[in-house]
Amino acid sequence: MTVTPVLPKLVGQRVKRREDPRLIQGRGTYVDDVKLAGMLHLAFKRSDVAHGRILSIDTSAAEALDGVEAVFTGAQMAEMAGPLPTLLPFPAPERRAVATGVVRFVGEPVAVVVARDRYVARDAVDAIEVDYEPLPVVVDPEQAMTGEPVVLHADFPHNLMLASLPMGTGVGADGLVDDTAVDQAFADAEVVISQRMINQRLAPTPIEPRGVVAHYEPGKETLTIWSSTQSPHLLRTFMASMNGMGEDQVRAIAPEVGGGFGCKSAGSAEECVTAAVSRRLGVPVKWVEERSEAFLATNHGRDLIGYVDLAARRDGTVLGLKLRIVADVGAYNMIFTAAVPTSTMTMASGNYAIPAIRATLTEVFTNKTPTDAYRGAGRPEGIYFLERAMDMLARELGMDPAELRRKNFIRPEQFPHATQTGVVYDSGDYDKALDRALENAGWEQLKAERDAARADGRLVGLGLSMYVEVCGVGPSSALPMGGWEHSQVTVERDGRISATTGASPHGQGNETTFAQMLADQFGVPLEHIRIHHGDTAVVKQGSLGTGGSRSQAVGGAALHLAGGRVKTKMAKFAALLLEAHEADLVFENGRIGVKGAPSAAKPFAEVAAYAYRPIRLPEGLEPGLSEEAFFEPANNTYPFGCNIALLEVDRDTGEPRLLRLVAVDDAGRLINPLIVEGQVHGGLAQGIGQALIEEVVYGGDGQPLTGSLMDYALPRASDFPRFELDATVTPTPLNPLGAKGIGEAGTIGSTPCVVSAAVDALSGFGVRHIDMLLRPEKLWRIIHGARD
Amino acid sequence: MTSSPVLPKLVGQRVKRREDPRLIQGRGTYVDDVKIAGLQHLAFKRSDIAHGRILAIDTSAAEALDGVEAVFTGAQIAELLGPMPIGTPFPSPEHRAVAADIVRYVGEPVAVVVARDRYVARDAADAIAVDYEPLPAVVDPEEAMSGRPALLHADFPNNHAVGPLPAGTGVGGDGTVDDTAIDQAFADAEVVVSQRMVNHRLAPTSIEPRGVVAHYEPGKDTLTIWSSTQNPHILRTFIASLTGLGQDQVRAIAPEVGGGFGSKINIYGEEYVAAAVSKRLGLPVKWVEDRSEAFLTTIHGRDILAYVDLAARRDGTVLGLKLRLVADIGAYNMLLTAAIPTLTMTMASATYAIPAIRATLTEVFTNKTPTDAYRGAGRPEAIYFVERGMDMLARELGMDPAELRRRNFIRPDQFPYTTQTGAVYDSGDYDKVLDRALEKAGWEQLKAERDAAQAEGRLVGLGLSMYVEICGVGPSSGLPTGGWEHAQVTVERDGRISATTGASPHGQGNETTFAQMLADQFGVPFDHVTIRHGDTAVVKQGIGTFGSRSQAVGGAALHLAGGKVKAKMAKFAAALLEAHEADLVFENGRIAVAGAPAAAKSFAEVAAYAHRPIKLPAGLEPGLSDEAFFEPSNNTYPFGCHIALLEIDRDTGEPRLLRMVAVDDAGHLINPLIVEGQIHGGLAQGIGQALVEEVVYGADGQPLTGSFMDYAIPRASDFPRFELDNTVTPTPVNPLGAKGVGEAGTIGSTPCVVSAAVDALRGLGVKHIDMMLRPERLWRIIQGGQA
Amino acid sequence: MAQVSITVNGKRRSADVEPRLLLVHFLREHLNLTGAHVGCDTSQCGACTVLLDGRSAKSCTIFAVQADGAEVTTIEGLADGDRLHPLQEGFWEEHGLQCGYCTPGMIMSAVNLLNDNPAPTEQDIRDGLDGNLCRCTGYQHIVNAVQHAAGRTREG
Amino acid sequence: MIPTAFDYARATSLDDAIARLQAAGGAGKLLAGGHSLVPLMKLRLSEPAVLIDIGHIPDLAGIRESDGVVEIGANTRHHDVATSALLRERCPVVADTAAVIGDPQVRNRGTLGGSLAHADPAADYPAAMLAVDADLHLKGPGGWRVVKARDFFQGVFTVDLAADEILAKVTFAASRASAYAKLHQRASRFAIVGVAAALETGGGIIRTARVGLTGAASSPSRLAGVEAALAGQPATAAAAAAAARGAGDGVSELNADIHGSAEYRRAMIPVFTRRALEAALARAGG
Repeated sequence: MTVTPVLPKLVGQRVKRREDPRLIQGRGTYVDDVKLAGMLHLAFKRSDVAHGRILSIDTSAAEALDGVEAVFTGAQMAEMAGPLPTLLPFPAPERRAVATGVVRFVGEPVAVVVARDRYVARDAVDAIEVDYEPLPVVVDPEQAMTGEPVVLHADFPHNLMLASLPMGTGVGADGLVDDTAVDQAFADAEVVISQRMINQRLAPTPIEPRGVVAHYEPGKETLTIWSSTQSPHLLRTFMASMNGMGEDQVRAIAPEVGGGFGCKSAGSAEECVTAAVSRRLGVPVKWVEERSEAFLATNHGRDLIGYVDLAARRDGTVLGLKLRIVADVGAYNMIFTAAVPTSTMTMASGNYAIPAIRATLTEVFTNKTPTDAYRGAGRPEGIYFLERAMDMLARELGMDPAELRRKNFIRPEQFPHATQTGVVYDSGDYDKALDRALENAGWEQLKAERDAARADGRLVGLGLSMYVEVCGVGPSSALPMGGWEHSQVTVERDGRISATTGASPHGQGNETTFAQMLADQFGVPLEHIRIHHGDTAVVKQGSLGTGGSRSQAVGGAALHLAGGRVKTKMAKFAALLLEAHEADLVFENGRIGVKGAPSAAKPFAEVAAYAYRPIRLPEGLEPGLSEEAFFEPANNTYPFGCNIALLEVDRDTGEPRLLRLVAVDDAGRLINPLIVEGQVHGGLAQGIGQALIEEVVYGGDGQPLTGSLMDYALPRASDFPRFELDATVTPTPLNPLGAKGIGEAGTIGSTPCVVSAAVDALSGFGVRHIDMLLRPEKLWRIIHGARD
Repeated sequence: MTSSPVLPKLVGQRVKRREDPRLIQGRGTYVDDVKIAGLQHLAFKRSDIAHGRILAIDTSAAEALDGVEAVFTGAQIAELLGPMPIGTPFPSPEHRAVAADIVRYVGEPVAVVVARDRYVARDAADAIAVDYEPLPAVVDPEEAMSGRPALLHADFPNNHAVGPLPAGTGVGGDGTVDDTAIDQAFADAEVVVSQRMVNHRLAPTSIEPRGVVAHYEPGKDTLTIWSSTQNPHILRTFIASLTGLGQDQVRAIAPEVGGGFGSKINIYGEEYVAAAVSKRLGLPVKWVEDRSEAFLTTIHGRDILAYVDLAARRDGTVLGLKLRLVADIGAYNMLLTAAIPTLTMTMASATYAIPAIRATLTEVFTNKTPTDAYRGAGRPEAIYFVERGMDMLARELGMDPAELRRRNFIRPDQFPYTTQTGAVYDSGDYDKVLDRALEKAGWEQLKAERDAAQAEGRLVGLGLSMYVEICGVGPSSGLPTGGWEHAQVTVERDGRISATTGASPHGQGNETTFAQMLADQFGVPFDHVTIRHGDTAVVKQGIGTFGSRSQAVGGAALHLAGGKVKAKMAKFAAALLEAHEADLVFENGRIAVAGAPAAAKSFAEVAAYAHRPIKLPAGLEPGLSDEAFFEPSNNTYPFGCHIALLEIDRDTGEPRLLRMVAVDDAGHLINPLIVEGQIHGGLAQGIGQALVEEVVYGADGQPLTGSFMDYAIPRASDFPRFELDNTVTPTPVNPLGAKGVGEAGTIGSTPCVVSAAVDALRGLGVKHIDMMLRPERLWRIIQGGQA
Repeated sequence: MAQVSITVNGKRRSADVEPRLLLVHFLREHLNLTGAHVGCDTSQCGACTVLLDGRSAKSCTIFAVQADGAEVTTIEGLADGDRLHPLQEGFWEEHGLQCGYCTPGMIMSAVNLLNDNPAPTEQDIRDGLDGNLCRCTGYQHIVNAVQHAAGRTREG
Repeated sequence: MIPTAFDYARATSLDDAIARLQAAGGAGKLLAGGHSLVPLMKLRLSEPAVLIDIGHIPDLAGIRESDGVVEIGANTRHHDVATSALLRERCPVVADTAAVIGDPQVRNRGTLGGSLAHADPAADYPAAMLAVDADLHLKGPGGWRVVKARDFFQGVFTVDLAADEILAKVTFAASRASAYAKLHQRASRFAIVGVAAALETGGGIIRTARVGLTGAASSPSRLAGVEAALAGQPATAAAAAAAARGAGDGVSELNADIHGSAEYRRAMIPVFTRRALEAALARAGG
């Protein structure tokens, strides 16, 4: 008699990724790997001025090239496609995918070429002549707010896309503002910290640039669009509405997606143009972004200025916070542009029970690439401003930065906790994360070591920051696409399981984590499960896709619900076959058995086969094993954590070097700790990158000075020490998994703690705050100035 | 205020097909239109002898050709693929996708070439040299039953594949046979008509030959297979199991399919080989059948000979029927091969209340292409044998053939009616279709005209036949794949409707008929509904299109799924309208409150709300999507009456069909235009069998009809304008009352055309003529008659 | 290899081809015009019918090199932009197709038929389609489709 | 479906074509419309190494009449023959024949010369050429040569045409009282039996008759017995029927296949002879 192997429970295990075999063999299909018979290639002619009026475009030389099928100027494109979509209720200037009259940033498309191959397409782009009348350029957002020297959009005086939107204590739902409580907090303060801080502009820079293949099929009147996107269902919705088609006529496919970090949402100019051109010509067309294009045309992130005022008592009790934010959104509103800085306001309370908060937000147009979501999307800025201020407060009060924070924590028994900015934190135990981080870092000893190093003349600094952020976004009322996620789970007739998820990943490993969940749920081997995603024809439903760290908390919950339904139905068939009661059935080890009667069991595949050919169909039951579920979360989740950095600045050169980075994150229950670690590592790298390496810089004429990887640095392996990770587990009550989400955490907590470490390292020079990016020269000047 | 247009109800309307715009512009994607980067092409080396042992295969010259990627012999393929499975419970000899040892029919593959393009592949196939030891071939099934001169499969003595298998009166579920009743019927008979009849072998001949593209992707460990198939989900199941993959790893796609007629139900060796070779090489491969290959390797249909004995009283009352069947199934069992002739037994009672029936079936292996389902699949043979028998009986009794039939009809009040062979007919009103057909044809006048023409020496004849057949197959207990069908219906966030159906069509127009149904069900414009099919990744569940089941089973599943979504949508609408669900009316693209026409929300508005429920009604999930598996409780049994008028050229024997009247009852019809198209096509094939089509083998097993040069299918100029009508007798076994109509035309037309020819030659003393009615055959009768 | 230059649907198309390349494969493989289908290998079925220098021809029975310098119209080139050809309209209106595989060739033959005989009788139509096989429709709706188009052509 | 590889050349003139044929040394095949050759090549029943395309040689197509002699260029397509007003009026048997060859697409591409040179025993044209007693004009390296149709057809796929010769045109005397009748093979549309008749009548009398037969036997032939029986008979249907009655008797090497046995073919010869004669007589008019 053969013994059935006992299958281990997989949820919580460090399971190797199922995505990897194809990727490590070069067998993944990214969008540029998609080849269709008869496919043409697009290239964009882009503005090389930051602001100007198009006087003429001569496309004749381009059109005369052998292999060029068509050239479309902005005016011609405007006949084929309407303005680009936005998703938000905020007013937005009209934006055309290809500029028709005025260009407003370097890189804005002015014409598009369709050619036999990408080489000819590029030749044709170069052959297009554009004559511009130059217009004045504005680059500094605070200057732009004066309306001088130029207004980008006539309907937006003073370049204000959003003018002084208030939030927090005393701000009514009707927009009425009552200053009493905030004023009182500051009146009561024994100490007030005030600082203007810059959270600089970044380029998301996934290693796979963006790309699109669009295939409109005349006669079928269907459009299939492959795009390197985080949101295929959103893309489908946009493409349908922009092309006057129904959603049923559009199929959007996110193939393998080589990173996104927020910049691969949907509805980009290039997606719209590629689709419209395919529709016009009736042939498939492809566009793949070059890296130099990406720096100009893919949305940027961050670029907020915060004026922070923190009121406290001398014992460290924080009484109030004022946060005035100026967001430089660049030349246009994109999909989520206007909303991203609002998250900075909503998260202004950080981990603290701050009794009075007033945040105000102004969003300003400048002649730059538009901004939109970049990993963290508003929350890193909020945490940065607050944590830097807390650090300054600690320094001001001479308190241990950890102790100052602990003093102000929202306590575990206060959850669910509604902050002054109107969000309701689900659960938290901030002391626990802080304690674990201090312990892992060896905080007291570290402080001693730092002091010893300082005594040796070394510029060593220690930084700590707490964070709490928004994950698992969020109920339908909060998201224009709806806040649910969808899943369909099918037990196939051979007993294997196929499931779809609307959470279309781009590196997050959902194929693995979701399979782990189903394997446990059904008691079958991981290898018998396949997760489908990223194709709207295959995955019938999806809302936002992957964004806001919602894959697990919302997508995973939907999967769990759908799986439960199929399991219930399968149990009915099994009960019939086993002549047992459903409630007595056990799904384990690839069999369905009867509790207490181990020999009475049917192989999983046998029950599945029966369900698809029910010789006798149980009353009221349909054949087959397939169910779907939409999971609507009641609220967002609010994971949190604590990061600690040890950093040394080279006294001679100003070069900062990160020596240690300790991160303790609490994302609730974890499905696959290996993958969670990967997410945290990647986030840390990007968060540290912002502090130490990355910055988008424009010249006063609006010309980008960081237009390639020659000038915009990304972190390299040699930039980092080994990250020291740990986790605490505070489940969320909002979904059946207790999982909160982890995709952005690392990006949020690390930046302020690295900057605080640098400030700490240079504290001997009397410095209280240093704006990012911490270029060596900037630090060298501080050191040098101190010497003067 | 704009008034919204009132949408017409579409079910029952002659709606133009949604499928056509792409097809009339050459924009359909058939399997040979599928192009994948790096695609390689397969060609098969096939046996050119009917029976032989492979002594040696030399592939060296083929392998040496520039552009040849690989060559696999049968032995090498056997390492990649196990024997081909069948879908019936009958014992079956081992059948390899590529023969490794013995070839048993002309066209059986012996090697496969993989090359850069189809030109090189063909060159390479020709460059393979095969040395055979010839074995004796057996072609005549009755000779084969002696086990001589050849035994095809060692484990099947006397070349018996099945049987003799008895069915009917006195045959117990345990196989015991009691002859009392049937013997008594014949003992009581005042007249017995006995005739050996041949229902000859046909080639299904869809205009698109078969084809397959297989793409195994290493690293992903997934196989995508495009095939010109009637049932992608069944294809997926079989391909997965034979290639050792899970169903979740295999995606089967039926792109545009250029006809099937049953021949594309099967999972063929070429499909398995394409999958296995792609998996072995890690490259996409394509194979597209040449027409000459199709005549050899796509399944054939029919090929049943019958010994018919019909016992009756002189007043025309039929007392009993004996039907001994010998089915020549060719060299191997394919997917449903063994089951097809059993349907001939099942339907032996036809439209008549025959009190005693004994059918016996023997299936025989011969050195020919295997048979399997061809349009009608067993039922045309049954109806042919019985109706020809009835025609002979009428002639014997001197009765009007219509009256003889009417006398024996199962009466409307007898339904559901269980025949002696165990079928349970759901509903029927046979008098009604007969009356309608007689009226439409002008039966009495037609008889007079025939008599007048014959008096002038013209060989004009009149034929009539009734039929009843099996559609909407069938409960899961009756089908190895399960007998349900599946649909998933989604109201998109823009208020348009997407639905999937497992009924993967190949010309049946499901995209149109199903959209009509949903448009009516939801009260939305036809243009707002899209039906998807044919891709197992998109359509999660399905069985497929065969046995005229699309509407009766697939349509019913769609209707159920639509109903579920509608009920959910009503909940959202009720919340928005602050009304009770039961009071809501879905019509004209709006959801309104009954009796308060001003209180309404647009369909799109409710859909948008369901996808972004600011306030989610308690207990409800967002979204509008649901699925249904419909399991029918029984088959449906549509029926009809066909009448043919035919003239034979006295000089040449050439028959010419002058009129063809068909009255069919398929229950409720969704789209009469499409139903007509189905009947026209069926008639053409049924008439084709009688007059034009026949697969012929030489005694050495060499096919003599190996191309369109020798196998004719009907042309436009072969037919008069068909005269159609219908009656409507709904079925109670599904919520639509629809029975199915895909095969009807093929079933009733053949016997009535043959009976017309016999009638035309009645002056020459002819009682029966075996098909096909070649001019020479008729000429010989005329010569003999004159002699 | 041989250089061919063929004007297809109004556009000049050049390629290097094997002399044995059939015109139907040139259209389908080289130009990605897959409307012309292959339904037999003995020149009976007519699914591959195109117009060659204005007359219907079976593109499976012509080498691409033979058509060098010629003008070819395929089913893809029949509609005038978004406006369907009257025969395409006719086939749609009258349900002149089921599986659609024979349809492009059938329509191209019917174009030739109506060019030669704008007012055909039913028998003219049936005889004029002798070079095209359909297995689905029984031809009756195809006859209706051609009649429909003939009516429209006469009105126009 | 896939022919074997070959070299292809387009001939610019008859002499160019002949030179290329010579250069090919017997491995060359001429290609005109291709509707006899290409189907065989696709089945690999013909595998020429060199194809010489004569389809674009100027002046090789066309129908004209001078002095009662009709000339048809070898490249003339069946459709043009079938619809030629000249032929329909002056020599309808040839137009009749062309009109029932294959199907419309075949008639749009197939050529007279190609069909005759290929000499399929079931082809239609040979019967007509026999009936009009055509002269076949062949050009070779040594110049022109004229062969009578009755001498040209020598057997199955065999004609009096050297490997380096080209059939360039046919000429014949117009015959108004002429017709073709055919029993179609239903699959291929070739002739099971095809009979072409050309009569010279006058004063109610059939002066001479020529009757060509195709399809029935291994090669086309004249029905000499019928011709003899008709000569001098009254131009009536009865006479035609009487003459046709034994038409099949002397025919040898009858074909037989599933579409018709030798016996049936033999029996069909008088049927279609009678039909062709009756139709021809109906055209005799005055």
